[in-house]
Amino acid sequence: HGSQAEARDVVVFAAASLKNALDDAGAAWTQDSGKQVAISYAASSALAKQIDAGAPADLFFSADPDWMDYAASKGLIRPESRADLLGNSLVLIAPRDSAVQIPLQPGLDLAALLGGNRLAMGHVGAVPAGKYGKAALEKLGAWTGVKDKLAQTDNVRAALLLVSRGEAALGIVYRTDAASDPNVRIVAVFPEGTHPPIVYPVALTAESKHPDAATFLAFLRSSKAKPFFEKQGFVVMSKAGSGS
Amino acid sequence: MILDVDIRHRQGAFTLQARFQSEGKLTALFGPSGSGKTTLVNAVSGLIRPDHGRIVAQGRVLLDTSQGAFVPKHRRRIGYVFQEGRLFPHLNVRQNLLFGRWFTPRRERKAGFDRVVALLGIGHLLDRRPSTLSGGEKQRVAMGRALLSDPHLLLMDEPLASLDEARKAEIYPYIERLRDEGGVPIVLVSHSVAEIARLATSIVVLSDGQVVASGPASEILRHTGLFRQPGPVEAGALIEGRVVQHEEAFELTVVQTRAGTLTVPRLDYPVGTPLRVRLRARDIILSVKPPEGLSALNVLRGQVSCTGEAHGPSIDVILDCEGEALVARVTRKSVEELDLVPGRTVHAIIKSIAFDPEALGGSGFVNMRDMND
Amino acid sequence: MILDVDIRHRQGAFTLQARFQSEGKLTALFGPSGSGKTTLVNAVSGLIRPDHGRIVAQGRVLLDTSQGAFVPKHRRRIGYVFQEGRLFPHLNVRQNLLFGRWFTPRRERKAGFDRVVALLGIGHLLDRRPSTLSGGEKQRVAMGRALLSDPHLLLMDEPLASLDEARKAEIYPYIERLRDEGGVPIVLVSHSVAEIARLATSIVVLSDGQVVASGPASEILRHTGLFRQPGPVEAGALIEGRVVQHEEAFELTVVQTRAGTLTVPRLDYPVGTPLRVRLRARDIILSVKPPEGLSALNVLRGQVSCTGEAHGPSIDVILDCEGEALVARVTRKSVEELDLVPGRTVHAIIKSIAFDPEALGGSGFVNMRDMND
Amino acid sequence: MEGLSPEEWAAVRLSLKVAFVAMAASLLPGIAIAFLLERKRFWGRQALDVLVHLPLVLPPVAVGWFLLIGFGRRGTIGAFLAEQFGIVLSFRWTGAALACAIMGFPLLVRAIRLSIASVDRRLEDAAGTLGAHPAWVFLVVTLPLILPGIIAGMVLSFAKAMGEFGATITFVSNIPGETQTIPSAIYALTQVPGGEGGAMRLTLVSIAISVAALWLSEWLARRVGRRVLAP
Amino acid sequence: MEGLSPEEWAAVRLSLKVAFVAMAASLLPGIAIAFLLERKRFWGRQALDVLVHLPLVLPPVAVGWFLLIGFGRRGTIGAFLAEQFGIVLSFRWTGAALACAIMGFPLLVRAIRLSIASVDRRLEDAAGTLGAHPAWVFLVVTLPLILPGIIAGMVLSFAKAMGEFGATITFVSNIPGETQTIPSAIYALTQVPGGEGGAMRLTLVSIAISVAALWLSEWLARRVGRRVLAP
Ligand SMILES: Nc1ncnc2c1ncn2[C@@H]1O[C@H](COP(=O)(O)OP(=O)(O)OP(=O)(O)O)[C@@H](O)[C@H]1O
Ligand SMILES: Nc1ncnc2c1ncn2[C@@H]1O[C@H](COP(=O)(O)OP(=O)(O)OP(=O)(O)O)[C@@H](O)[C@H]1O
Ligand SMILES: [Mg+2]
Ligand SMILES: [Mg+2]
Repeated sequence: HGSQAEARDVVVFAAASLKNALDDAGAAWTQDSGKQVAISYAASSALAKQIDAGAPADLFFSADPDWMDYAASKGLIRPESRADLLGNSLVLIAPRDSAVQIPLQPGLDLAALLGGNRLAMGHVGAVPAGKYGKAALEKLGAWTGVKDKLAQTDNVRAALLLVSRGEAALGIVYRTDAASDPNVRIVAVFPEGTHPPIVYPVALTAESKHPDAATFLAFLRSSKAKPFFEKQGFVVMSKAGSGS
Repeated sequence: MILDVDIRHRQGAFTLQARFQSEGKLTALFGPSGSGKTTLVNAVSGLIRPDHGRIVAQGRVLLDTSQGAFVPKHRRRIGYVFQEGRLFPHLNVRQNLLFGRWFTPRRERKAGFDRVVALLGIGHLLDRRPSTLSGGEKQRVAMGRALLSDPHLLLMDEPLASLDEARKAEIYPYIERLRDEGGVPIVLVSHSVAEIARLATSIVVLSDGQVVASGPASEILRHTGLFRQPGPVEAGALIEGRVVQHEEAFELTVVQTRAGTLTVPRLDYPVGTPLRVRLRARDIILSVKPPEGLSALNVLRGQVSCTGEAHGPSIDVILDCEGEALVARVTRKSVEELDLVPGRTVHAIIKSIAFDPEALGGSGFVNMRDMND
Repeated sequence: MILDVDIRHRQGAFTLQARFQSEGKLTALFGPSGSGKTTLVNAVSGLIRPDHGRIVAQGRVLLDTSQGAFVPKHRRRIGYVFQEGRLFPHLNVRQNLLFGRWFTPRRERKAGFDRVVALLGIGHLLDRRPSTLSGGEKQRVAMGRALLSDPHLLLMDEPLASLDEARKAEIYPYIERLRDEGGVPIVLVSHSVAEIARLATSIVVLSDGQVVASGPASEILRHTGLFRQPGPVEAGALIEGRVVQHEEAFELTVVQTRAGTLTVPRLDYPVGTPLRVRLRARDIILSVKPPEGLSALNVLRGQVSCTGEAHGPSIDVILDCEGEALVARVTRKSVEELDLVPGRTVHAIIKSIAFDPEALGGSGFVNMRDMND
Repeated sequence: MEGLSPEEWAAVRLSLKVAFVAMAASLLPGIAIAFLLERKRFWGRQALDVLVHLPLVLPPVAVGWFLLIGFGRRGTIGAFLAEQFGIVLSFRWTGAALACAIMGFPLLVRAIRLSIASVDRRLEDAAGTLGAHPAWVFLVVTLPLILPGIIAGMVLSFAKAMGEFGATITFVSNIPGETQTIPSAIYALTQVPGGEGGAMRLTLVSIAISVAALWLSEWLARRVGRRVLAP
Repeated sequence: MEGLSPEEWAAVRLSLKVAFVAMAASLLPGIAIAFLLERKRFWGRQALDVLVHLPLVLPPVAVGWFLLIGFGRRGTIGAFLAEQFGIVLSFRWTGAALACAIMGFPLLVRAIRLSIASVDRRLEDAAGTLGAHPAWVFLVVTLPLILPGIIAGMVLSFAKAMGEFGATITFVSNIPGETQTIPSAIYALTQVPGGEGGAMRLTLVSIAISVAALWLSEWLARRVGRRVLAP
């Protein structure tokens, strides 16, 4: 029956951080249309490579434009269907009981503030949030000071956990994650200009033959889906509807 | 030729260099601990592959290193009762016993399960695991297992060492029957001269990896020096006889031999049955006069033919009793006092009691004769 | 009291119910295969914990289920020679031998390593692994290992079964010395009556888990019916003697016993040494007249005191020779023909050769006497 | 605590199926390779030994990656299997089973090897003298005697399959109902706020399953051990 | 192929250190627990058995998560260790070693258990009658006899530690020179488009190390096996 489901369902390969929002959106779509959607959540990098290896995905929803670019460069997606659907912002967090006040401005001496402690963030080369965080710290001139005081994790949720558990004194995560964890406090929000725009691009895969894939994509881009994303703290890009 | 062995094999510092032929239906391997008996039997069974040499059993070449011939153990059809049992711990006694049967062609299955089980007295153990058996019980099951695989040759490495005498007494006749009727030649490792004397038709004496003597049992056993031991001297003459009469009242049997008439404890053989009788050298008293009023029922008349080598205080006197050679072991003092020089007529006195079941074998002689043809 | 056992233990369908006391310095456990000998020895050594009962060894309570007392095996100081060797495969022979020594307080280390090694003939094996030893070699190493742990009590479960006679002959005197001088009481499991007769001072006969007889060896051995066996009947009288003279020319020794003078093969004991002499019932020929011209050197005069039960064709005639009880096994036919009724004077004829080393024990009698005090 | 969602139940069922199939499918090759490695000396033995251990030595993601390259729709072996036998592994539960089987393989093989090494070869010799061909000896003597090792290997393989994540998600992704095993579902749940409850529930289910599996294996091992090991 | 970068060399050195320490540190507890589980019947035995197997059954990330909660700076055990003994595990290579040790523990314990089960108890009895206290019996008889299992367990533990990723990165993150082991480095490399070359180099180093470790263990096992196993 599994393969039948696969034949019937629209298969979405989505970044794991989208789970709550997409699950809700998918359920709503199912209710609307009576059609099923199966969503495989994993790291964007893994998903991109799997699509490259012939995965039966209809939709690719990445947390990272780089991996969407990768897919595009290999001709794995239909470029005309690509849209930057969601946005997010990056925040500096500390454990709830921490009293630190850190204004995020150029010349920031984060290293001194950390002292012997560590700054938790996604892997700066591998995890999108890590890449954005590194860019922001560079922009603020704090990178060289803290680069030896990082605790890099394989996903941003692990970085959140490190701060939440008080292992790391500070952390850089998405606002969507920070908002949900009562054990952390948002110290500051990274100004938009400090890092490339945080966008979640979505596209139909080149090999998708599912008749309903485009419908689901349209649904995601419609206002009907908007509340589900916003509920999780994502910014639904205003231009989303008009994307190519 | 039943067994023709000529092998050389090194094992650490020990070298087995064995060369012998045996035509006996039961070849006894005799020798002190560490002399290479097990190694030799292992070579015959195919468990070890000797460095050099040739083994032929019943005309079948099992090993010939010069031609690179080596029959693997599972194709030799050689039953092996190991010195240490080696029962399969995951099978119960019944399954152990029947193990070999799975691999025996149906029409070659001759050994009767019930008969073997009854003989070995293991009927009450059939559903038990080997780990719950006593030492002797294990050994009996191991014997049964080998017997029930209907081998073409049976190797037994001290199978009876851990059994009590009563049990042995029950098993001996069975081995004899196997030897005589079953047509299964046997190689028996034993360090009991009594056992060998009772059962063997051929004997191979090993010492330090070398064969020091081999030949028909009747010949080898006469060399009492090969079998020095602290217990009663077991060696002596093996002579041939025939049941002529039973004295039921006294539970005695009269056996006619060339050397004379012998009265022995009642035997379960019908009149006319050929027998082998062992006359232990130690059991014979010599008298220069015809004895009288003695409790000993057997007196054989003969002439001293020669005296053997002295063993400390004692010496073997070989008698000629109507052409049959008897050996009597007496003190040198007696030889001197009674002047037992060659040619002298003497009377060999033997108690009937001396003919215990071990001294009275089944019709082994039939084979001995065949063998010498 | 050296050993006081009263236990009950169930093992599957088998129940051991043993109750005996032994004051002997060497207690032999005798019984057919599966009669519970190993189980009994296991209980004494602490390897199994009997369901019920009490074991006291040399005054020390090792087990008393009524009081919940149980001395664990490593605190019993009981050396155990196992029926199946049980050498440590990861240690070489030397390390196996010295194993027990690690756990023996330094001042209690008495057994000399070199002496034990020489006695057991395992000097050339010291650097070998147990897996490369022959069956008998393993057993000898196992004996050495137990001896070198300087035990306060030595249990030996058929230690000599896999040894050749020559090797046994070397080991017997050592066991005797251990028994007599070493002050180490021994419990020996054996199904060789000859062995028991030579070594034991007390005997416990087991059958089917029950003690059917127990007591001093001299007494138990007279009951030849307990030791029925197919080989030469080994039972008989044990009498006490003393070396009085050596006849060097004939390599003979004259021993004075209450029953009369006996000429036996040369013994290595000085004149005056007390001895135990075994007169096997089967070796005695009775004569109603004083015999003449016989090669047998020993003639003891006595009176028939009674006849025992018949065993098939034979019957035991008990003689009284100057107060010493002798047993002669003769045929019923002879009893009738010679009219061997009580009171009749007879001459017991015994060959010197019959007194093989097994029949002439060391000074076991010293202990026997101690024991009976 | 709430019950599991249908999707989570699907993951549980799938994990059981995958773990069972992975264990069962690797059993025979595991026994064969353990036997080869422990008993035979052949050219390439060392290489085989290394190969068997690789899934342990390499990070699971790397194993998944190699699987994707080799057994994916576009991989050499994958394409061959798909064409010749119609067996598709990538992004199917069968692929998850393959990934789990491979990850558990070194554990299975090691356990069996240990048991094979401790078999008393003299018993095999004895079986030979009773007429049993080496293949039969293996079947009726060696195999029963190494059952404890086989059981241990099966437990390890099954447990590993229950917990395997990196190689599975890399090779077959995380498609609900098809390739989403318990660990993948746990992963997805931990990647979003509020998923901890679900993750914990699934963890408990995993533990419960492993308790049952262990209990079963202990019971089997006791039964078998009593037969195989002298007291 | 180019050489490794200094950072990659650091990862290799660290992985070796972590794997070795993880293996060495889990050895004694592994032997003790294997002995308990195999030989003793006690209250909670079943629970201990499950606990030992958990790292296998749970996804590595979950194990890392539990470690963080238990052994982190704010974790009950972690705080205790830090206060009483000054042992800090979080973000230290020691923490990586702990994670690897725990992940490899079920493998180590199982291998040793198998060997313990196959020890001939009669030899232990014999040692007892020779005056050896049970503790000595264990040391001078049981322990030498189970060496094959110990070696196998050590190999498995070491190999697992070389490949462990999920629990390690979750517990102690990925700090170059401190907690970045080979798998972490490989992970990082595979997550960047074009990082496959570096990942492959590190993979080959990993394989080379495991070849050496296997070779060493086989050599040891042969030496030991010859002593312990009857021919
Ligand atoms: N674990 C067990 N379960 C059931 N029965 C057992 C067990 N162990 C021994 N037995 C039985 O107990 C009886 C006595 O065994 P034991 O080993 O004491 O005999 P033994 O007198 O030493 O015999 P042997 O001379 O053959 O060694 C045997 O019949 C044996 O089958
Ligand atoms: N693997 C081996 N390496 C070195 N020497 C060995 C090996 N196996 C056996 N031997 C030696 O070979 C000799 C012969 O051994 P074998 O087992 O054939 O003796 P045996 O005559 O059967 O003795 P026993 O009556 O004690 O069983 C012994 O001295 C033994 O120590
Ligand atoms: Mg032998
Ligand atoms: Mg016994």
